[in-house]
Amino acid sequence: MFAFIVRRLLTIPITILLVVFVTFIVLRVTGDPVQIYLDINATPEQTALLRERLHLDEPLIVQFGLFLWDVLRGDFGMSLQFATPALPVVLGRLGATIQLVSVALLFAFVFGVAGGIVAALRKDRLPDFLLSALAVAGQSMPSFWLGILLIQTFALDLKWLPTSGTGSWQHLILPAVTLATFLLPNFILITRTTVLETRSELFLTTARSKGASESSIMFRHLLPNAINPVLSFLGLQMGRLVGGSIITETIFAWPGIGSLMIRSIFQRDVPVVIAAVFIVSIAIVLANLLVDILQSLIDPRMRLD
Amino acid sequence: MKRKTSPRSGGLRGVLALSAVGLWGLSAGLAGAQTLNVGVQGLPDSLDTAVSSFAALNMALQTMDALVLRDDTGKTMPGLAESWEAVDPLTWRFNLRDGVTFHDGTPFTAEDVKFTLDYILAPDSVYGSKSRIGQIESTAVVDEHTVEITTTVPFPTLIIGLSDIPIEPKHYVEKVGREAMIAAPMGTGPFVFESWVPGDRYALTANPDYWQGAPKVEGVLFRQIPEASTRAASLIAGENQIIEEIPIDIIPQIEQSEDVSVQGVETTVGLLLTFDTRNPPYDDVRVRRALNMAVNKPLIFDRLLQGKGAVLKGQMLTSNTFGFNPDLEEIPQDLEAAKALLEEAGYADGFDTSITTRSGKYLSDVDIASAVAGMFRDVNVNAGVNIVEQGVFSKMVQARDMGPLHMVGWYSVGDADFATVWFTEDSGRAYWKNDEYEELFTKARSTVDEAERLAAYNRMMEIMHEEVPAIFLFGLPSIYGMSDSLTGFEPPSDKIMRLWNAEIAAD
Amino acid sequence: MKHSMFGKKLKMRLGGGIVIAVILMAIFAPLLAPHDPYDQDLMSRLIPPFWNAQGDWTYPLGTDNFGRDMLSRLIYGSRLSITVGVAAALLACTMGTILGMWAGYSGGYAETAIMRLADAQLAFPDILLAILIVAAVGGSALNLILVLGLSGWTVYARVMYNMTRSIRERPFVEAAVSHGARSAYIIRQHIFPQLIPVLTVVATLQVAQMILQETALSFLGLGLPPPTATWGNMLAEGRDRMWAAPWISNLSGVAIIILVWGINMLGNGLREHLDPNQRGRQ
Amino acid sequence: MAEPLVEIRNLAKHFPITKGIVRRRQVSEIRAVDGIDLTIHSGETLALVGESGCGKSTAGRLILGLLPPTDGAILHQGVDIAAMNPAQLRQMRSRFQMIFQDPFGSLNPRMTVRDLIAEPLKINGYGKAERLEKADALLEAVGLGSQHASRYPHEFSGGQRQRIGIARALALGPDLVVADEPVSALDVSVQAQVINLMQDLQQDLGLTYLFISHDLGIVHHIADRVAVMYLGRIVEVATKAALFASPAHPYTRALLDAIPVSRPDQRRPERALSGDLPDVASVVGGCRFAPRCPFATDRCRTEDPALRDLAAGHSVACHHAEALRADNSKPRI
Amino acid sequence: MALLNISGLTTVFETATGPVGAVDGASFTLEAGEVLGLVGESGSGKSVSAFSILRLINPPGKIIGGRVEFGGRDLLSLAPREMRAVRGKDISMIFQEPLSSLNPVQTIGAQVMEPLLIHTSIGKRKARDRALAMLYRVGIPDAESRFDVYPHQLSGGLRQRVMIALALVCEPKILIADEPTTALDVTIQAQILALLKDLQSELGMAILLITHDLGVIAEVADRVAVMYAGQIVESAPVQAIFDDTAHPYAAALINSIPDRTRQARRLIAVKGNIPDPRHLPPGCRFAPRCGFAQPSCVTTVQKLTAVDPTHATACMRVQAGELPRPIPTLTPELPHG
Repeated sequence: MFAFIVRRLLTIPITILLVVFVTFIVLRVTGDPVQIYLDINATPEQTALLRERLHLDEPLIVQFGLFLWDVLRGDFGMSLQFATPALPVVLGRLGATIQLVSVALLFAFVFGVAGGIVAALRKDRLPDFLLSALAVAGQSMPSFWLGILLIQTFALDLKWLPTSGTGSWQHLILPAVTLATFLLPNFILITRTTVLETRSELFLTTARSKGASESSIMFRHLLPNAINPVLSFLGLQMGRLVGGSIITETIFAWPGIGSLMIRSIFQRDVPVVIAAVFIVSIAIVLANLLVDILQSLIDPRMRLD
Repeated sequence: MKRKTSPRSGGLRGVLALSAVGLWGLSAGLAGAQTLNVGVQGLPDSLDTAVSSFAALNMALQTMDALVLRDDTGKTMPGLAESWEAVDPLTWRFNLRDGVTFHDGTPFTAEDVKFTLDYILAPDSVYGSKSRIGQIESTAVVDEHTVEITTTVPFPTLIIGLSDIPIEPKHYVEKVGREAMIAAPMGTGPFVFESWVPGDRYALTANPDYWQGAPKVEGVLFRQIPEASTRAASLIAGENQIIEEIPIDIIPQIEQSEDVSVQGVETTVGLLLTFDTRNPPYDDVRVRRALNMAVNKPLIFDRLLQGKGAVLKGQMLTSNTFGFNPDLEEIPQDLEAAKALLEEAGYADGFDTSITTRSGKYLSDVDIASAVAGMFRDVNVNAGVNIVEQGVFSKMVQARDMGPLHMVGWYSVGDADFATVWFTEDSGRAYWKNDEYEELFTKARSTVDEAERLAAYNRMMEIMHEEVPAIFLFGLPSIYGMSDSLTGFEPPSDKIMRLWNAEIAAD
Repeated sequence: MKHSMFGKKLKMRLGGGIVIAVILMAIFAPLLAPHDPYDQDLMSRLIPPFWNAQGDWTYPLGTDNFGRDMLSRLIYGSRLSITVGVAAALLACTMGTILGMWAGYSGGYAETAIMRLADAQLAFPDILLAILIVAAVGGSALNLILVLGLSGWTVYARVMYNMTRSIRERPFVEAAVSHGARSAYIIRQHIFPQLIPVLTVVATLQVAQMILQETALSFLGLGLPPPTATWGNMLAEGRDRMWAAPWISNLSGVAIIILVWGINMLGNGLREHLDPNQRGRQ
Repeated sequence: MAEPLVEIRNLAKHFPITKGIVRRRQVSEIRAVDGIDLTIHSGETLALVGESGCGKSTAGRLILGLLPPTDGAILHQGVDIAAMNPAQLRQMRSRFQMIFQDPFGSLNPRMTVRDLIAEPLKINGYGKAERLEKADALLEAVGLGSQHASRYPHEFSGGQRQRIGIARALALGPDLVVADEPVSALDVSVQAQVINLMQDLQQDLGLTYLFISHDLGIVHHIADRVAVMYLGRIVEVATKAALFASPAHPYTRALLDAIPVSRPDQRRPERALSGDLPDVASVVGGCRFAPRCPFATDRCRTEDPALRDLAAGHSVACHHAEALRADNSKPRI
Repeated sequence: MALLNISGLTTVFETATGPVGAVDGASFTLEAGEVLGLVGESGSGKSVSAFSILRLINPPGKIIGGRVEFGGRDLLSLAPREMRAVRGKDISMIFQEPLSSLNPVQTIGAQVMEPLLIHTSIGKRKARDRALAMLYRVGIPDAESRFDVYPHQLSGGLRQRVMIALALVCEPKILIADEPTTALDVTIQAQILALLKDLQSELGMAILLITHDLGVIAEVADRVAVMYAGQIVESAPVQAIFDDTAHPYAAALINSIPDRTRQARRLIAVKGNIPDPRHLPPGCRFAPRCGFAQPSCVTTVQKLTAVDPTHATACMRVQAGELPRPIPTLTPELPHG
């Protein structure tokens, strides 16, 4: 297991380098940060000066090399818009995103798995149909639209929750629900499928033949065997989750990495975008590693080597 | 029900909220009873005064003052400088206000002015607003409260340019370093910097010793809410007392809500659709004029801008800008004449074209571009709307190819010089070229004689009116939403919020 | 089956019915639409739908920001929404299937390279890739299809890779080898046909995903440019008018939900129909 | 004795076990087949028996060229297929065919029976008309009518599917047919049908069978000669009669003893061989059977016995074979 | 009074086209301390019968009739809670596939302890001791250190031993063994069968041994019931089944075993295939394959009837004395080219 973890960690730099390189090139090729950054009234001399300072006059590959040097120095270079090293800017936003994503994940996971179990146990009956329909409806709901509808309903009409921003646990509810709705349906559907599949396993009959109660069968025997595909899916969805958080954070003025990233892309603030992509990629890779480790703990057959 | 506080501060919820806040370390959420909450579209990404954007300047001028201030209509007035005079065409003398102190109690002196200007004007400086005062040659401290500024050429826009330069405390910057200054800015302004969470909030407390008098609120909390509908919701829900940048179609939502209202003010931003006059068909002035005539500007103004702002009077300058030519009229819609002109130019069957625009850069920008494109169809011109993202637009600017027609809003901050420069060859931005225009521009820029300058700008407007290098659309409004409990705040024409007089009425 | 109230048949019928209805609507849009979807009339902008007191039967579902007929735009909008969704899913499917089969069948360096690439892309938020590419090359329908296709291939690659690897070990493949079959023949004759059911299901479900992705891109201003109507950009256009003209967002949102719901129903029904145990299990 | 159709010399197949953090290096290997010599004569049925994991299936696949051997030579009528490239090997394939254990898994569920049987012909470039004609003839030959030709595998019972598999194996007119546990997945009442069919076909077509099985009862019925494998090695080869009557290897004896009696009155006292089949990777020096062998001596634990001739046509890999064979009165293990 | 008395057991599977019978009125008894072999080919209903006894039939399967009397109660009418108290305590079961019948994510120790924790109130410590003792008893070498390993880490033979330990840890009166050795190699099969015999004599339990392998039956069973297409066609003491066979199917089954003592070029095969449970012949279900069938066999429903005090057959021709016992060997000609 240790070797597995080390090997997986060793592949991260390759992955990240690939991701960083692509991001860098696309950003540089598709926009001129100087034009965006400088005042509309900036003189050509000013423009030239800044361009030189940012090494924008060098060939792309040299720029990338210089950039990598900044990365190696540990700060990803100076952000244009923030006029500070890029990495701390991104790290400063990390907490908010982790809060949002983890609460949303927890919400989606708990309710999704519970819903999936209920749907599987009542397969082809009304609860299954309702849950499946709800799940599919949730899947079909564009999340920004849902976000706006939630604000209108719960903040403006009912006045139960604040519209946006941060500050208290109430502020977290609407964005977390919006983001969770993004994942919840899939958790329901996948849990339903794996529970149905696992339900026909012979070892459950063994447990029943021992005289185990149905609840013990569900929680001691069935779930530990059914949960791994759900976890696999979770790992695969981390990227989409970050994508979803971009929109959710924008709608709810949540000061996380998602909203920072989209804004920095539009500003062609390459250091910040790449620092963000870097952090996000590492988070995703680590989350997947965590999922693998978790799976191997749950299921000893998934030996990690 | 009127709310002046953060909405959920009472009872159990308050306790929960407080504990949650403590837990989450985002304590600025529950400010004091008299804190003014402001929802802005975007907070500046950096507090560095070198970053020039409305958002950055808006924040900077809350904690700092400039030598010259502007009022809500854009007129200059004395700031840290009590008065000024032109000693000769190249020399200005500023008499500084006495008894002004920085937030740490240190007196403000001429040294601070020289320090600030020298920093900006240093050859390697990329200070954002450098061009505003670029023609300054040197700054000299005459005495503790007098500063003399020498310019390389006669520099008529110096005063207005200085109004965008917040004065920094020399002793503080030298002591803590520029980075610390950027992290925790300090000045002589009405509010004292308290905290800043990038992308989220910017918190200020009142400066009781402010030279214009202590603010009437205990503090200001700016919150960044990029999504317009969310911003509007926060106003209606009573979380904010002021919100900026309200899209037109959200206005009804606010107007229908109780205790809040909308106010728009005309800015100095003139929205144009600029032709690429280098290539056919727009190298032909008849085509340009015809397309100008194809657009029913009052209709768009009425419908898509809800009558907020103004229709440009056949020129690029807004009526509140020095240099505006009152004799010119807007070019009216005349489809017959337009078709005739197109036929004359050989485009009776029309042609395909496209309008390049960014989305969300200007109020209703895409809507206006789409509406214009729709109207072109009436004269058989088939126009697509090419929405490009900010970064791509920047690349197009650099390559000097923004498509046959592109939408841009030029702002003048009240003086024609800042706007007209973009149609000169030196700007690197113009496609259209006119020798007389160039001459007049240079002339107006190098004299401090107001009448002479006005005449030159008026003539330049006439030339543009004839040559139509662009379709002159609208003087854009800036639309604010405000709580009815708020007094002492007027929507500013230059997006700089002046809040030291703002007051929130008690219930 | 008596004990099954809501089985796969109902799902497939319901889902399939919706999908077919929308496709027919897209095909016969010119016959169905009462107005030109691009014809703007600023004088009659933001007229509410007929059920509202201010409604006007000339525009049964109201008008949008430019006074264009919502009903006609919804009808026409289905064309691009479906085209983009289907074409992107097809592109992703073709790419992912070829790469996944290649990796799974040949193993070795191809396997390492392809699956590493898929892993790398996994660590890279899909929408970010889309943003970067649309920002770079602009938002035409073709580009949008390219973007969504390029970001969606990994799903197929993974599933096809795992399936190919397991099918490759099945005895009938060994049988074909023992008869002297070449790799190309085995892939064509024995492996690919086995993948088709799963492929159908994944592709169906991905069409729905793609339609939603297009909506998300429109929200970020990276969708198809106006005046083109897609349900996604109509929904995005309506978001600043949720109060003044909620029907713009709501109608297009409901249209998306119905279509995506139908596609998902169809896909889930197909999945249960084709094989309850066939899933891209790791 | 007839011509040798296939001669196998020192055939080995090792599967590597790799470990390592960055560069996977081979730490050990599974010696699935570890240096076997075997001759298959034309027209005979040679049974390869042993328990699961002994390497008998791997050996079968090596002989068919379905797996590349690690070492050794496989001479089909004097031509070494182990040295061939894939293209050359494809040319050879029609001469040796396989019948699979799993009659369902080895038939592509999406193909009709006619297509399945015609597939080898298609691959080898026969024309369509000829293919169909031959396929129908083969169907008849295995006892299925042409009315079955357009059905799919799932419409058939296990025994019928195995007939389809046999027909397909015969389509190219092979000399050698390797049958890998062809009846172990079938019901007993159907097993007999398939075995009978195989025997009839062998007689009619002059086939040579390599019959891989764990079921000594069936092997006793069908085989001419028997080779016993244990952990990648052949431990004993003999004619059926010799092997069943006087097994010379203790493992062979254990295997024979483990077969359940066929009548309750033949029940015997305790006679189970103790211990499990050891992990193939853990084999170290000495006789591989020694850890389970009741007769093992120190020599067995250190010296690996080679396969040697005990009598004409009877080879064994045991140091004590003579003693064991002579001592038939000794109580069984 | 038999320990377990099964009468008229009928189990069906609901399908899209209606219920399909799997077990059709099976009746048999299990006496204390005996090994009853239930033998039949795949699909004969022998496993379904076994699962039905413990009511372990999963939907869409359903027991629709019959009685399973144990200790004076009908197990089929017990409340779920009462039924659970029987399972694992009075009646245990082991299965064909030791790998899939063990929970892959639990240690074998935990799985062997579980019945004790369910059915007794001894603490975890004592349960562990007893589970460990049981693991040693079923012949798991070094069970102490293997207590916390997972099923996949054991060989097939050891897994089946774990399964046996788990089933017997509460010392039940009845063990139902469903094809316990089918998935194992012959040498291991012999070990497991020997172990079961040992444990039986030690614990005095009765075993219902389900198998398709007449060799296993010959090796360990005391009595035998032969099933075909959901019905019991013959039941008798083991010796009588082989020597005094009273049903053509049982005879065919016995004859199809390759016998080392007989040397024939052709095996004796049964023609045709096991019938599709959806399209069963109306009368004797074996009639279409039977070498002795008369036209009336195909249409007449046949009942299992005693022909001796200990011997019953469902063949009406045997009942009528029309066929000799044992049934002679017939060699039906197979279609073949």
